[in-house]
Amino acid sequence: MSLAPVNRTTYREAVREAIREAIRRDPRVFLMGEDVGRYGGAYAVSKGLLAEFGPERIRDTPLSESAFVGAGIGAALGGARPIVEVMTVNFSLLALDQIVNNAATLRHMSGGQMSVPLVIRMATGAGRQLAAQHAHSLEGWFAHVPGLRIVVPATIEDARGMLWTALEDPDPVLMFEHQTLYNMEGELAENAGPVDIDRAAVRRPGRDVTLITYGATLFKTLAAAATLAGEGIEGEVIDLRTLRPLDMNTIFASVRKTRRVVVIDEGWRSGSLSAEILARVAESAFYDLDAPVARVCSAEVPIPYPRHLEDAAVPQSAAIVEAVRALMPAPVSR
Amino acid sequence: MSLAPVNRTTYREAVREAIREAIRRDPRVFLMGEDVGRYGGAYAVSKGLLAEFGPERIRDTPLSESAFVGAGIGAALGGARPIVEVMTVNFSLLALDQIVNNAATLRHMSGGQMSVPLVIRMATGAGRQLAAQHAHSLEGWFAHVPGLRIVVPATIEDARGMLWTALEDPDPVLMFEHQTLYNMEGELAENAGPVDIDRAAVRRPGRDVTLITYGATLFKTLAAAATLAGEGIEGEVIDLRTLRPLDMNTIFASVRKTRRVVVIDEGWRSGSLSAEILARVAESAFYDLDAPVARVCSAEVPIPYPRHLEDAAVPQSAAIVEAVRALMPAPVSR
Amino acid sequence: MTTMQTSDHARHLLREMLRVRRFEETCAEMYSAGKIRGFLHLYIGEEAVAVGVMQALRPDDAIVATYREHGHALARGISANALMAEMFGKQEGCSGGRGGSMHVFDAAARFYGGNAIVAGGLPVAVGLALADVLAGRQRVTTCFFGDGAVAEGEFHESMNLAALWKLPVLFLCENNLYAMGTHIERALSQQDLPAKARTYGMPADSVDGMDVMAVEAAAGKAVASVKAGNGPCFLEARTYRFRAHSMFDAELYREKAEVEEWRKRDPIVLLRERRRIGDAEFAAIDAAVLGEIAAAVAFAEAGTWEPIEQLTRHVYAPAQEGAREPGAS
Amino acid sequence: MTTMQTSDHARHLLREMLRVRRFEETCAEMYSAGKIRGFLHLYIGEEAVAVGVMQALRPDDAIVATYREHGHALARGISANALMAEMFGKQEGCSGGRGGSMHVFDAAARFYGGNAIVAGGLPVAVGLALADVLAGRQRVTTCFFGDGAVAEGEFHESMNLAALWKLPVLFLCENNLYAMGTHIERALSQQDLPAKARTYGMPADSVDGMDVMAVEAAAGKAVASVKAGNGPCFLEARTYRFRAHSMFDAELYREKAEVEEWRKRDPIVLLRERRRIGDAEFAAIDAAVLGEIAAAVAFAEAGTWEPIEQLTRHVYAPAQEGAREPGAS
Ligand SMILES: Cc1ncc(C[n+]2csc(CCOP(=O)(O)OP(=O)(O)O)c2C)c(N)n1
Ligand SMILES: Cc1ncc(C[n+]2csc(CCOP(=O)(O)OP(=O)(O)O)c2C)c(N)n1
Ligand SMILES: [Mg+2]
Ligand SMILES: [Mg+2]
Repeated sequence: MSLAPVNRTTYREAVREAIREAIRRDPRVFLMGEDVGRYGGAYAVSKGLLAEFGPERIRDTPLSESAFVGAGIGAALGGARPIVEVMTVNFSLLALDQIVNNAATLRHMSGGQMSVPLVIRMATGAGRQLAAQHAHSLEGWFAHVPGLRIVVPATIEDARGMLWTALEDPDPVLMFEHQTLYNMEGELAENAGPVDIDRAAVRRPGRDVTLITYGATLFKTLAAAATLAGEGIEGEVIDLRTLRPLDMNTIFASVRKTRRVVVIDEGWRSGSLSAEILARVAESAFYDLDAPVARVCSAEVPIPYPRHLEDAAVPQSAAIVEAVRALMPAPVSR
Repeated sequence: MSLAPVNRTTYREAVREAIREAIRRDPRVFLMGEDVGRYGGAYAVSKGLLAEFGPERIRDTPLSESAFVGAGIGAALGGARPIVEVMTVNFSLLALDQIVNNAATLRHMSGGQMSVPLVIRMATGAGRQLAAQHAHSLEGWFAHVPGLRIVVPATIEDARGMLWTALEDPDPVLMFEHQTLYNMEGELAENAGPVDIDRAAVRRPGRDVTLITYGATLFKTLAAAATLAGEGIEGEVIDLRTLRPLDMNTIFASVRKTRRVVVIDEGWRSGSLSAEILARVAESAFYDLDAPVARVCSAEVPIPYPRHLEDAAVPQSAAIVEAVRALMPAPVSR
Repeated sequence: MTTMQTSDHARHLLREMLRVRRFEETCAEMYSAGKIRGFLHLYIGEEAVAVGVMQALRPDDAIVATYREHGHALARGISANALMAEMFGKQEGCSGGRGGSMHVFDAAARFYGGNAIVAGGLPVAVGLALADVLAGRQRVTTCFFGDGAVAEGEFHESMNLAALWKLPVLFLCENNLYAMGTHIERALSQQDLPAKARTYGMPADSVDGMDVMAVEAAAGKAVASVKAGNGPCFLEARTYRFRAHSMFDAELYREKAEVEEWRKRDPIVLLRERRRIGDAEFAAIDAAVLGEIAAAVAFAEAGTWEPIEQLTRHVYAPAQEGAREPGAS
Repeated sequence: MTTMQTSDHARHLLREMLRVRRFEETCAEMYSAGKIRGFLHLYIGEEAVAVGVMQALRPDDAIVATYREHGHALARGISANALMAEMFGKQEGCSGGRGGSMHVFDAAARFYGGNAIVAGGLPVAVGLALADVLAGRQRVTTCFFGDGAVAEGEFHESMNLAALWKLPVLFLCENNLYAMGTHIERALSQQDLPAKARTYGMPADSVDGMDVMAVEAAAGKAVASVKAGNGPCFLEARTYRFRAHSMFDAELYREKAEVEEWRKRDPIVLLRERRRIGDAEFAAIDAAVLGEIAAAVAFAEAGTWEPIEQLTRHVYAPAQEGAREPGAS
């Protein structure tokens, strides 16, 4: 809670402000991606930046995901500090070879000689009825790859503060912005700036159950926690913030206290990041647990177009509440 | 154990025989991929098939992973039964868009009208000192995607029998062949043919601990089980065979008996398939467990070139033995 | 085609273009009304391309399109009812409501989508054509894509593969000058698309995409060449998108004047002038079309929502579904 | 270059090609001896390309190569010692032993690998050139790749992007007619590579890749054009691989006679004839080269294995490494 004056803003404006600050602060920084310039960004994040900084530093690219992501890698090798925007994670599949085989491996293959200080931003997630090819949540995939750092700003503070920290990282950082968050309004301290990207954050303290999530589902989880509080169940809500490396200390500390864990993840259940977290808890905090680990994830189906089916496919507060209730001891025993 | 006469053969020949049978049996079947024809296949799997079946059905493709995998999808839509060989999983990153956004979604997006009866084969894994860009184990990634079926033949019987069953599947099936298995010799019944791809197999029964694996690590796991048997620890070794969908019944039945689980997976630990299996066990068999779940995976590092570092990076029998010992109750208590 | 000169045929072309125009104007309204959600990419201004090309195709030919495919679907014969119901997400839609605006499918019409990944449909089209060759069928697969897709690697790989194997594909590039807000001059180092196509060794041509009869003629020539076994053809239709890229586009990237210039070449107006289709006749056709669209809206409105219990359908073939998750928890 | 005519320069070129030839002949022996493992792709027969091109580059120019890059590394000035040690996987190698034959790196020489993904280096080269432009540096990035890479989407995307942005890249295609066992005629629908390049609007040329002086001259011209700010250039070097693709290749796909024909145009023999370099002089140079390679083998042999405790090094920058896995279990 900073004492500085606060302004009302949006997640979108916070990301834009972070980009603006980075470009002002470091002459090596530039933004490149499809329609980031004249169009103003598919999500209007970079609106106005072309006029402010010009086409050298706000570069519209052709539809060539592999080439411009690879060019970002090369530019980083060459001493620049590129921010590459891949419009959405759905299209990043076309650039995976560059990300996995080059960005993540160049330092290693060169015996530590090469460094790829690159930031790749992408919109992610479902929730806007964009159907099966435009609603992927693949953050967990990227979190599998050594050499990459994965950050997910869920709050306006993090949307404002994670980019600069990521740009200072000598290694490639992927930042995932959930497409349903851009319009989120909130307050931001006037002097808001860079934030750490090493630690998870406890967004709501609680004694009864640990609710672990990241990105847009943080708010569904907080809503669920509020409902549960009404039933006398105090959920501790952890926002992972960084998916690789995972801040297990924060998770283990909470589990030792609550002895119950539910992970909420918009990825398809099987093989999503939730699996890794449940596995680590079951490996290393097994004796701290009073109940089976649990998770609320997306159904194993490509995201359908109709609102009611999309809502049913992705995690919702009601399902989180249900999952928690199922973990708690029967009322009688309390 | 069939009573029919058996022949000595190799994993490579078994895969070749399976392809030959499929092409003979079904006029709609053809093989397409880089160097499957004149070169004879990067791993010599298709050696001789061009001469036998001609260039229409043994098609050399240009270096265009996205196009020829997508062409396989289109050909399947058009009524053919393509076997697409992606030389190695490392190059499949260039075709992921086609696999994830088309092969896995077309049936769903079309409301069930479209069917993609396609089989994609790829070599996978480390172990041949091919370094960071040629040693990926990404089976777990593909197992995350609804709409795909993932099979991994570890034995010569499965190398011979899984392909035809996969071709009969109306949905896309990805088959992963570990590059260290091709030279494996063994016996195969003369009348060996199609095998089921729905169930995991218990390759060694045991009462004390459940060892779950797939692919080439099956043999390291069996070796570890033999060592452990010498110490009086009877490991039950489960070969998953199919990574999506997972045959949880076989796993749960074993865990109920042994009350201990170790998963052995050549993928990088974080976010590998091992995480999903540990998570499901901790979710649904929590009260059956007498010890924390455990796993032996690859270290979180791009695979290094030197033999000693590559060996240290991937799962070895010694590490499996260690992991099991750590799970067993102290000798005194037994 | 001889019928091409008959004014019956002209009326048919006008009606087809008008069906697309009215259908999409109505979609825009339905979007504002919240009946259609997600992305909605209108084809208004480009109707002559889809309508012209479809005249050259037979029922057994295949079509692969993009997320801007309502016009292609209607011109191919998918009913306005089934299409509008799909836009609404109702199970009576041509994709059972699962796909929506960007994923129109119809197996009977050999309409293979509706692909929302730019250039993602090209390799699939190559494969459909390959299946025809392997089965000895004399068909053509027509693949529609935009100018933006030309920069993608999948364009290059697909053009080369189709030409190398002499596959019966008609690569139909709808060059409307923009990929979202990116003008083709800011996307391609060299913008002569037929010249690009020729370096793959395939015949290539360019046509005025606002002139439906010219498109029909050019497509007819291309299809004839493909069916004659000369391998794939490339055809560029020079056209223009009158509306925004999608409902979220503020159109900061182009001048209103440019849009006005192109509107003067509205394919529907052009055809009316050329073929002297008078107001009365036009009004009669329009009334019939408006009736069809109104009926489609009513049909979609009356449509039903798929039960949530069926959420995980259509992931695997029904037969499999039971067997799929043996130990599914 | 004026020095190009001096016979000193000819001797220099001969020595450089011979260094590559002898180095790789030795690598083949070391492979049989089990000292080198994994994949080994020999450049023998193609030496004139790397050696000729390097003459045209300045120390501050950048190089991106493929898995067949020993010749490029040596010609660029990476010591035979560091290179051989890398092939052995010793920590004294130029990549600390982590990369091996396919991943040769040297930051000081601006040698950016050593990429084992066909066409994977092209986008990276485009980015290196972009960084130079943004920083106002007058340098060229030379990207070597094979004929097989031309079919990949990354080739198309990179050529377009470099030409669109007029970036200082020299695209150097080593056309040795084969991609593993696939002849270029079975890979590309049209095989005139400079013609392909020109459709991106960039100057393109083709040169006899067996004639080191012709390569040097052509590369010099191309580099001059790039440095003059005319944007990227494409240069095809027509060459041939005398050996198998890798140590696992049975060479079922080509006739011995074809190989023999090309061997008659061995770049080393050609240069000797053209420049009349006699046996005595050749023997002297060869002896010196053989001495250098023998020393390199000794250096590699004497090299040390990186301790297994260091397995997870070089995944993230050292500073980070501690902080990386806060709760690592
Ligand atoms: C691979 C990929 N990248 C980006 C997008 C986002 N996107 C959707 S449509 C579009 C523009 C495509 O332009 P064009 O191919 O000319 O077709 P048009 O919309 O003009 O009909 C973009 C960039 C996408 N859908 N797929
Ligand atoms: C994307 C990708 N696909 C396939 C391979 C396997 N592979 C390695 S080298 C090679 C042939 C490349 O030929 P070319 O580009 O002509 O280079 P050359 O080997 O002839 O020097 C292939 C197919 C790979 N390394 N990368
Ligand atoms: Mg366009
Ligand atoms: Mg070659």
